[in-house]
Amino acid sequence: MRYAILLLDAPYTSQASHSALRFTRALLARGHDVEGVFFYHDGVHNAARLAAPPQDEPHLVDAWAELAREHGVPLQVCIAAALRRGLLDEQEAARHGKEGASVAPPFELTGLGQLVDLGLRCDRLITFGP
Amino acid sequence: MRYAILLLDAPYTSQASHSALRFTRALLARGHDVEGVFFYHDGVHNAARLAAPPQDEPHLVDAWAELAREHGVPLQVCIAAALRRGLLDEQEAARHGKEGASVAPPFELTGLGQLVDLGLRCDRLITFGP
Amino acid sequence: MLLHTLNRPPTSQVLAQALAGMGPDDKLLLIEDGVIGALPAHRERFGRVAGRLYALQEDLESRGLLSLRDEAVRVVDVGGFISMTETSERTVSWY
Amino acid sequence: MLLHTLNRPPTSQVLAQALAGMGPDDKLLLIEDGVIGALPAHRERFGRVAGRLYALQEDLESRGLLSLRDEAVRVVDVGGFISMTETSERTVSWY
Amino acid sequence: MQDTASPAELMVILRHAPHGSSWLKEGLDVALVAAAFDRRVTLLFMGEGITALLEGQQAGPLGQKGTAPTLAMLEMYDIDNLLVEQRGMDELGLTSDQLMLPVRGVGDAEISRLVASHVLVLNF
Amino acid sequence: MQDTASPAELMVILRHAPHGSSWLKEGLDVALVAAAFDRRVTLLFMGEGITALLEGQQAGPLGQKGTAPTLAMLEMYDIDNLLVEQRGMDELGLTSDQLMLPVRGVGDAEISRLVASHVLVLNF
Repeated sequence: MRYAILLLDAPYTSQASHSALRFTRALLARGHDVEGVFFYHDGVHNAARLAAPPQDEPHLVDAWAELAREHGVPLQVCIAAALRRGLLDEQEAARHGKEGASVAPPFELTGLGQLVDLGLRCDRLITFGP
Repeated sequence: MRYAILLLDAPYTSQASHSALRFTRALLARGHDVEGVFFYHDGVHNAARLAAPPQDEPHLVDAWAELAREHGVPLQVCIAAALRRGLLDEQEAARHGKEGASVAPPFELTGLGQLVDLGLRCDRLITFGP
Repeated sequence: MLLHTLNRPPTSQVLAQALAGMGPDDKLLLIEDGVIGALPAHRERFGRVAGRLYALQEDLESRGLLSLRDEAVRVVDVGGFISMTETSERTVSWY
Repeated sequence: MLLHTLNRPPTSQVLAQALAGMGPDDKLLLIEDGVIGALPAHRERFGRVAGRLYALQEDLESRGLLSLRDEAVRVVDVGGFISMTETSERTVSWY
Repeated sequence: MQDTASPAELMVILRHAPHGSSWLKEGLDVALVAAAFDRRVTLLFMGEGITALLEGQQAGPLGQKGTAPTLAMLEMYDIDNLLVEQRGMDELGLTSDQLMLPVRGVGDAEISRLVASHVLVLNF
Repeated sequence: MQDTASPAELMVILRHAPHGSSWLKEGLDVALVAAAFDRRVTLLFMGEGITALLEGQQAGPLGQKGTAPTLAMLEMYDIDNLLVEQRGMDELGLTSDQLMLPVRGVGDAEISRLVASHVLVLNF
């Protein structure tokens, strides 16, 4: 089946990211297609390139990126939610006159229309909230 | 009187930052000393240098920085809470082998001991949570 | 005498926690989403702090609740909030 | 038949919202802090979904709740969670 | 005016009060985007989310707009299926004439039927 | 062993369950830091925070440690004033012999007295 994941909270604030990652890995292991993970609300913090958790804790940002590399899962970050929370890729940083970037590929900034599209196109959308 | 502020949530997620900023400004206008604003839990996101809110919304990160410049209020960010959430200054970025920084002065990364010290030293500590 | 603030709506279990932490002379100030508790329909939930219940004017106003509030709830603006922190020994925030 | 997930403890008003959204054949899966609802002391709160109440094994285990749970609550692991999303028309998350 | 016989698509459930958090705004944004893409959208206000509909709302303490201006635009987006949880209305002690938009109160049974009949249901 | 006659300083109230959020961990961190600076610390577990004390906790789904190992270190930090809200215990249907540390149950009246007698009270 074609699944989409909606993730609404930050990685080191609630368990939502852990749950979403575990669920997504299990979906892939079972042979399902994961057509996208959409990050909205505080979920956009999962794309924080500079996250430096203690070494004895899972590095969730890296774990998502690995999922994208190994399984081609698109990681779509709501651009409006990201910008106000300080998550900018190079292009947006330049547009806003800021130096440096806090989001890097494979995370991509995109519009909310992608969420609606994913939700209506896929067979299942599973939300993980705070 | 000597006040300290503890802020526990991110600027564009809940009203906590708005409330804390409004309260702190009113304290200063009334002649109180504000010996520190301590940012903990998701409050560390108030220090996000790259925050780019829409132009018709208040820019809270800049507002805190202005408070520090004009009134000398120390802006103390819990370093442990910040690092796992992707908020690093130049020094911490270098230490973790990352390029770029997401926190800049007048915000300073510091230890939790500062919170305990502020809370026990000041006449009043007011907490703003999510 | 302590000041307690509550920023959660009255249906939240945080209200019960705040009430548990309050002494017989303490005051409770509703702020942010907590000001929904100033509606007359919620009066009973705050029975234990009758006469000691306050709500922040700016937060009532921005939500369209100023004219709908229970008249037994006292209204203070941010200056009044600061005065309450001055005259209370300390402030405990429930969120 | 829909699957509903709840990740808040049973004292949260989100439980009432989830129950309002549930049809007579829908199932409720407790995950994360929601698994506290699997304690026998909370059985009554879930009376409306008796026989249709599930809890996630991994989240029970990590909290030391697996052996304390009400035996009427069915336990599924993450694979079972996925099966439930497959066999339900859709999944609605309450948080 | 859309054809009311076409299958309902997106249901957005708004459970949070204005100003206190960004949930309400971010939920409304999803509804508006979906409507802009010509999707049929149903909005259900539950619990404290109902207070978003109160008359007389103003900007927040530092000038934040709140959500009342967005709600006033819903009709322009052809979002006219506005429902409120009747129990939430009762708990708040509110009546529909105190609200800024025409809404219809719904009970638990209808809420669960609505949840079952939409292609996608998102909670905010 | 500290002098119990000295004025109580920091009271940390823990109201959140382990694993589900970082509140419990971050509240405990404040308590440990204060204790490391030789401050007298009282811990009160309220509501779901009480479940932090359950026996048999394990690492989370992706290997997160949880808070049980931290709680096991409290004694080393001379944090031995561990209180649980009696009403919370009753609501959870738990008894103190199911908990990993020795605690004392307290009712509302004592909770409010404790809140009033500490120099600093922080909720987590």
